[in-house]
Amino acid sequence: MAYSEKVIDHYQNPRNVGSFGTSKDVADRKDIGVGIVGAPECGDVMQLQLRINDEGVIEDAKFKCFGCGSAIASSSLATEWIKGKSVDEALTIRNTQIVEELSLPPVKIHCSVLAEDSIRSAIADFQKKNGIVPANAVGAAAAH
Amino acid sequence: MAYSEKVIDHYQNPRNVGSFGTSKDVADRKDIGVGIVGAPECGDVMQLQLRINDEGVIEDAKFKCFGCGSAIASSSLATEWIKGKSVDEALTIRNTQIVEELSLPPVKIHCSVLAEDSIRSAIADFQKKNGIVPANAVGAAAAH
Amino acid sequence: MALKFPIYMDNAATTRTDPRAVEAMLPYFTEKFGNSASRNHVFGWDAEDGIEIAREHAASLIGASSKEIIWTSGSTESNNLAIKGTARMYAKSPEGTKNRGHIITCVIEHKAVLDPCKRLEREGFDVTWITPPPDGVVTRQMIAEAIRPDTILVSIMWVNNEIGTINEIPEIGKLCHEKGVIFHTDATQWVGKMPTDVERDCIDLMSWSSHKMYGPKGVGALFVRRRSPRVRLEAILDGGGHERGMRSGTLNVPGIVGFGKACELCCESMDADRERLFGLKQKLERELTSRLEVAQVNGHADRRVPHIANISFGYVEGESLLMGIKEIACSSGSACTSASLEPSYVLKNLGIGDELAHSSLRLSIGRWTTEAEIDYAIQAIEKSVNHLRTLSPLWDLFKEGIDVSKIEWQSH
Amino acid sequence: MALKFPIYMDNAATTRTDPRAVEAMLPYFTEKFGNSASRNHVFGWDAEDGIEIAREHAASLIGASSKEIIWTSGSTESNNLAIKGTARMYAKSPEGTKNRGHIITCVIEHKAVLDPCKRLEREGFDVTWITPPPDGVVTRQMIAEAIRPDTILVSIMWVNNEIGTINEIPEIGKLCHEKGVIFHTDATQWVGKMPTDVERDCIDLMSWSSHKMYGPKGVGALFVRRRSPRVRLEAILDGGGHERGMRSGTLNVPGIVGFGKACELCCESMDADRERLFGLKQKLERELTSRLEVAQVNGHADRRVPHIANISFGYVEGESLLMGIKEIACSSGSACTSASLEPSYVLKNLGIGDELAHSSLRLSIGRWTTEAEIDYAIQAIEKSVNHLRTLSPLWDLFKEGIDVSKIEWQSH
Repeated sequence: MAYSEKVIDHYQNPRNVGSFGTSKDVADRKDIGVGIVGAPECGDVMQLQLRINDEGVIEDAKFKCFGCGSAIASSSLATEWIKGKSVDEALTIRNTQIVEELSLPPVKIHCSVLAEDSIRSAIADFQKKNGIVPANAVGAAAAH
Repeated sequence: MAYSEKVIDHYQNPRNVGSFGTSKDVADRKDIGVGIVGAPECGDVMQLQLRINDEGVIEDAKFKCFGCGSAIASSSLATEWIKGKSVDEALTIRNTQIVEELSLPPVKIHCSVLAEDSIRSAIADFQKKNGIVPANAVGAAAAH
Repeated sequence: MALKFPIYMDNAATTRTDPRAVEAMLPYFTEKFGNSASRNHVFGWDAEDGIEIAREHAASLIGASSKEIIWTSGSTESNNLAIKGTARMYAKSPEGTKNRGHIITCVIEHKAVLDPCKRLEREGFDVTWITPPPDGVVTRQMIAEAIRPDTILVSIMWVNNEIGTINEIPEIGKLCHEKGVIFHTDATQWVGKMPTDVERDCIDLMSWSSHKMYGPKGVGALFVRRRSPRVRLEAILDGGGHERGMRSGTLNVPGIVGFGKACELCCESMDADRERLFGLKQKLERELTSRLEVAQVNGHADRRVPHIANISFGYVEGESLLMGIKEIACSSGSACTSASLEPSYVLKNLGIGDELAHSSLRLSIGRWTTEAEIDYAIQAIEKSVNHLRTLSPLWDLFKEGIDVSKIEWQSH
Repeated sequence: MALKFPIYMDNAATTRTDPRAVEAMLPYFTEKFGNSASRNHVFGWDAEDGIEIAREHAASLIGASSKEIIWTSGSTESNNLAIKGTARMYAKSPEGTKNRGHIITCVIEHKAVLDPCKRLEREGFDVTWITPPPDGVVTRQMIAEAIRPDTILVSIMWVNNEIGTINEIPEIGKLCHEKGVIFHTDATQWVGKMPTDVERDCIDLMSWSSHKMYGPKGVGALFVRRRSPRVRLEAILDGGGHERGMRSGTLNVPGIVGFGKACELCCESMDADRERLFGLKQKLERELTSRLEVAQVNGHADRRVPHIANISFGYVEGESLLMGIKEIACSSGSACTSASLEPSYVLKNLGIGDELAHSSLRLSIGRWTTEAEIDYAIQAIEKSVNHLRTLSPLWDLFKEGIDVSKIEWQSH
């Protein structure tokens, strides 16, 4: 169960680590969407913060992750992929793409699911703050 | 379970191998006592023939043995020990003495028992042929 | 080349480990010494790689997929797991009840099959014990006659370890698959020596052991079929869930690596070894039976593996014969391989007679047996049999024309 | 001396085989390669001699008589044989009934004890599962409170394999002998490292494994008391009656010889090894807990063996920490040693919290661990923990003064 080279690279040089402020700091900022998924007792927690402009484009993304190397790599990769994308484009990212890109073994698929969840969760937070009702809200929630 | 040196010596150079004739030949000879004990299906048969003179002294003894090395050694040793002894002296030989002399392991004690039996059986045959009722006939039979 | 003594002709008891297998093992003691269950470091990964390469070799030796190989500590454990594991998994009623299911086996199986079957009898299973005819071969017909609607398992060895007879395993396998009965074979004396294809031959469970095929002791394998049918087993050793939950416990990494290498070597040299050993065995049997009176080869005339010869020399006790040919290491039906002094139950049960069982010699040859050793053995055995016959009261009786079996013996 | 990477600190999972043990084994593969059950030739006798010398070494390491040592394939088999063998032999009512007898064990035992006990529960035995307090120590008092008139077996490990805590084994042994209850201990992490006297400490059955004490994998032993009381067991592996009928199967001669040599070496160097390892472990724990915030040593403060350190580093996930210190081979409570991703049930059951279980590192040292390696490990772990905390959202929350355990997490 050695890690793939891409996982090791993301682990050693994680992209976009950090945040735009503490939870309290960003709670009222309408340009920031925050997603926190997972739980400490499950061994992984991912925090994703997105800065989204008026056109609905993700201008910047920051993550923090408590989790194994595959979880760190999955969230790091997610930030890379969504930066510059529109919210709608970001929502098309599927965990299977992350699995493929990072060559995750079956026992680590849950890490990719968590990353996809964190994107959806952060976008939902942004939409909620801005009173946007997503077209496919029910569908998206049912997907997990 | 290597064999003791004495067993090996008796096996390689058995003393007093042979007979004074076939069973038929010696059937009517009153100076010969024949003992055949054991059974082929048990893996050992010992045949002991004794030539006994008028004073009741065992002048000569011959054996044949179908059995393991310890059985061959036990019967070979028995012939050595009884030659020149009186019938009464021969009857005092106990299997435990054979065990000791040959350093037989516990699993081979039955070989020494067989040798003792063959002596008793041959002497009983001699006594029967000559109409001698042994003093301790009942006791001897009960001993086995 | 000068002979080296003692000459080893007890390859059915165990084989010398091939030095190439030992060499393959060595790094796994002191360098790649990890626990194959350690998932987080290179010591564990190296160990796991070693295990999986070995699994491929073991699987390809028998025509299986590597996922169908379960590592055990040897054939005894494989047999116990296969037989008890199947019976307990497919039992038709719970513990403590009767008529829990029917099992078919044979009275000349190895004790590692007989004893588990006896235990299952006590646990409420019904066992049919087939007694083969004197040639020792268990046929499809015998099994067909014994199968019942409640039969859950047939366990028949591929080759008998004492007489080397080959049972009708492919035929029995096909029958079992037709009838929907699980089929186990103890192939300890077969695998590595003869071509094996569990798929073609409809085997569901197959036990074999490393140390009978030039691998190290302490390792065995159980083939467990994964499809058509997928065989399930109740584990005997619980704890940790190794080997797909069927056999827990830290894997014997160096042992398994050595076993794997031994499988690879057998794949390579099986055909050549088999032909050579067959020639040597033929010579041994032909010479001994022609030079000596009342000498008979036990078991079927043709259906026998090339490495086991079992010969009875009438009126000579086997253990004393062993002592007479002490420069040849072999075994006899007279002294059981375990601590008991009972004669071989295999020969007894074949109706050969206790007497000829006591007079039997098993000579089992192997990869390093030479023709010079065979020639030496022929000479030594001939000489010793003749010597012991001069000591044998039974030989005299035979020579007088008396039928020894008709005498009423004074048993003690 | 330059460090050699990776540094091995997973000695509780398995140890490197001592090269002297390997050397002792070598002749038994290719020269003295006989089956120890072969009674009729020198190959068999040599093998048996090797076995019996090893038995003496194993016995004298634990203060037993050599007749009380049964060879197995490892601790898992020893534990299964001891626990199932005792229960089935001393059952108070037959299979298929309820209330067949009472067994006491503990929730943080090795799976090789837990799983057999669970199986016995299904077979109609009643099991009391003791949960020790957070310090992990099972005391005489806890057993005294659990013993009932129908208790047949107490099975408590000597040392816990994850946290290294030492249970009150001599005290529990004496209690069991007073009460007439059979006492088994899984001493896998104890024997060879700490002085052992089964006689003084009233042990009836004791399991241990070669590969945890610098011997080869694939071999274990079970001590079975022969007098006061004479313990009887129902075998798990049937067939042939080896090992006094308690464990059939061809003995792993080279493995046993290597195990025997490892026992001898442990006898010689135990005192020196123990003191040295204790010093190294103290340094490791002291430095890491003083250099890093929110780092706690798991298990009892003092009652711990010298070779196992288990430390939780708050807000850092264990598997990612292992990845950060990949030049150190060790393990974490986060990724179980078997294929499961569940966090350590040992740490969970001690009430340490799942979160700290996920944040734990087990560093287990051994005969070849050097002080330079310890120093390196301290540096590497400190650096990696600090790095991972910069990535950790939980660390931020902690630093903001938020109690992470009070947050309602969106579990997935």
